[in-house]
Amino acid sequence: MNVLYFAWVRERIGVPREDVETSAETVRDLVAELAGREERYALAFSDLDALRVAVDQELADFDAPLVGVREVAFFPPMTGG
Amino acid sequence: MNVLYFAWVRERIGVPREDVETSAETVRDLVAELAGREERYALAFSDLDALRVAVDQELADFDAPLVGVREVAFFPPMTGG
Amino acid sequence: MRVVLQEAPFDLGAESAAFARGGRDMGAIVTFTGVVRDFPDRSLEAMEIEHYPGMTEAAMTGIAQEATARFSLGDALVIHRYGRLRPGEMIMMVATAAAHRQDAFDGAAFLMDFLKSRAPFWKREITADGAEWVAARETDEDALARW
Amino acid sequence: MRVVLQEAPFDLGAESAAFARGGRDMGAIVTFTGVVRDFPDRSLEAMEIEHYPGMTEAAMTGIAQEATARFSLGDALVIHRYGRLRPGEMIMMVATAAAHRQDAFDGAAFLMDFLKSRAPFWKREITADGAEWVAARETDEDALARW
Repeated sequence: MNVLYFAWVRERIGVPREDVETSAETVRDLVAELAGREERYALAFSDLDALRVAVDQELADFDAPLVGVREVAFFPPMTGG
Repeated sequence: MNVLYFAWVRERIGVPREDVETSAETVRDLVAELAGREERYALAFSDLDALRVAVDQELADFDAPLVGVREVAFFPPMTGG
Repeated sequence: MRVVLQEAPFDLGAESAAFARGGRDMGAIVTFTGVVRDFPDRSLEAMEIEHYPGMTEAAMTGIAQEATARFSLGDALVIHRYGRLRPGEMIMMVATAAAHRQDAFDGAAFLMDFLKSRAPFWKREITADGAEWVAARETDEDALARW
Repeated sequence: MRVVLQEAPFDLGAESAAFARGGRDMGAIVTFTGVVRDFPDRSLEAMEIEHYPGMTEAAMTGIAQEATARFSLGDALVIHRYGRLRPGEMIMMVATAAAHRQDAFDGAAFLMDFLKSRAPFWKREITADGAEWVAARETDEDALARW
């Protein structure tokens, strides 16, 4: 699964994207898996209220299922306009 | 006193402006005076709810005093923009 | 602040660009442009706009000053035409610049609501069947109450 | 409807004029332009805008389609830039055309509210003291609730 990071999430984790082998069933499971990897991930995912997630390029919530999903992205609240 | 008419008020009365000798104390008195003149004035002033008035180029109401006033204008509700 | 009353057409592109250049410390710019609609279901030949020389300029200026003060506008522009306009021609425009988008939007909407009902313009539509004065709508008067 | 995502500057004047030419049966045109503010009290060197290629275009298009349907817009334009912008540069613009002014205003405000909080852009301010991500404001999220 392709996992993308944007803005300060990208900066904390240190890469803009990576391929992740996972059997996580939901976004929340994936977050737990990643946060368990290394300190930089734990730091990036320490406050889920400060994060937003997109599943296959659609905004989703952390309970979204990951069955058949190819791309998950994590980022802070958007600041367009 | 300079009296001006705009839009359909001008069309009904037939002139865009005229000099009126009057001792009317308020706009309402002036209207009564004018309406008593001729049918075309009576017609133009038959429904005051459909009219607006400006006294010396400021929107006013029909009870506005005319002491020292140089110019009174009658017209329908404005349709700018 | 700039207030313009003229018979001639104006150039929306040039006016917008010039207005935007003026306010670099402002984050938000809103413009509104009013166009003579070309209704498909009737043949409008022209729209004639009558106004009250002297009072019109004063009313436009007063409305622009009020909007500038109420919405902390960094700049405001009001252009309004009079005379005979054909379908598709631009009647008027306003532009507002503010630090934040809500003020820029509110300032422009305020300008429009007051220009509509408090500036001495009267529109008349000329069709093949004759001429008819455009009636003020109650909703236009009601719109003032929200400010 | 036209949705543009680009790094290059855009020409507000030319875009506004072209947009207005397109909708002669519409009576009301509103534009909003966002500008990188040049704050007097601190030396902003640049604003960097990051985005999510692929999702950004889809989100912009979805928001524009939603606005067009909800406010019966005759036309809508959304231009948003990314990359490094200097103070005073234009970040983005929207334009709406509608038969009546309220729809044109509401359509533009709706586009702005959703582009602000639902299109995947992130702004970072570069000053002499370093770089800082612009935080989303709660009021921006609250603004969505009114629609």
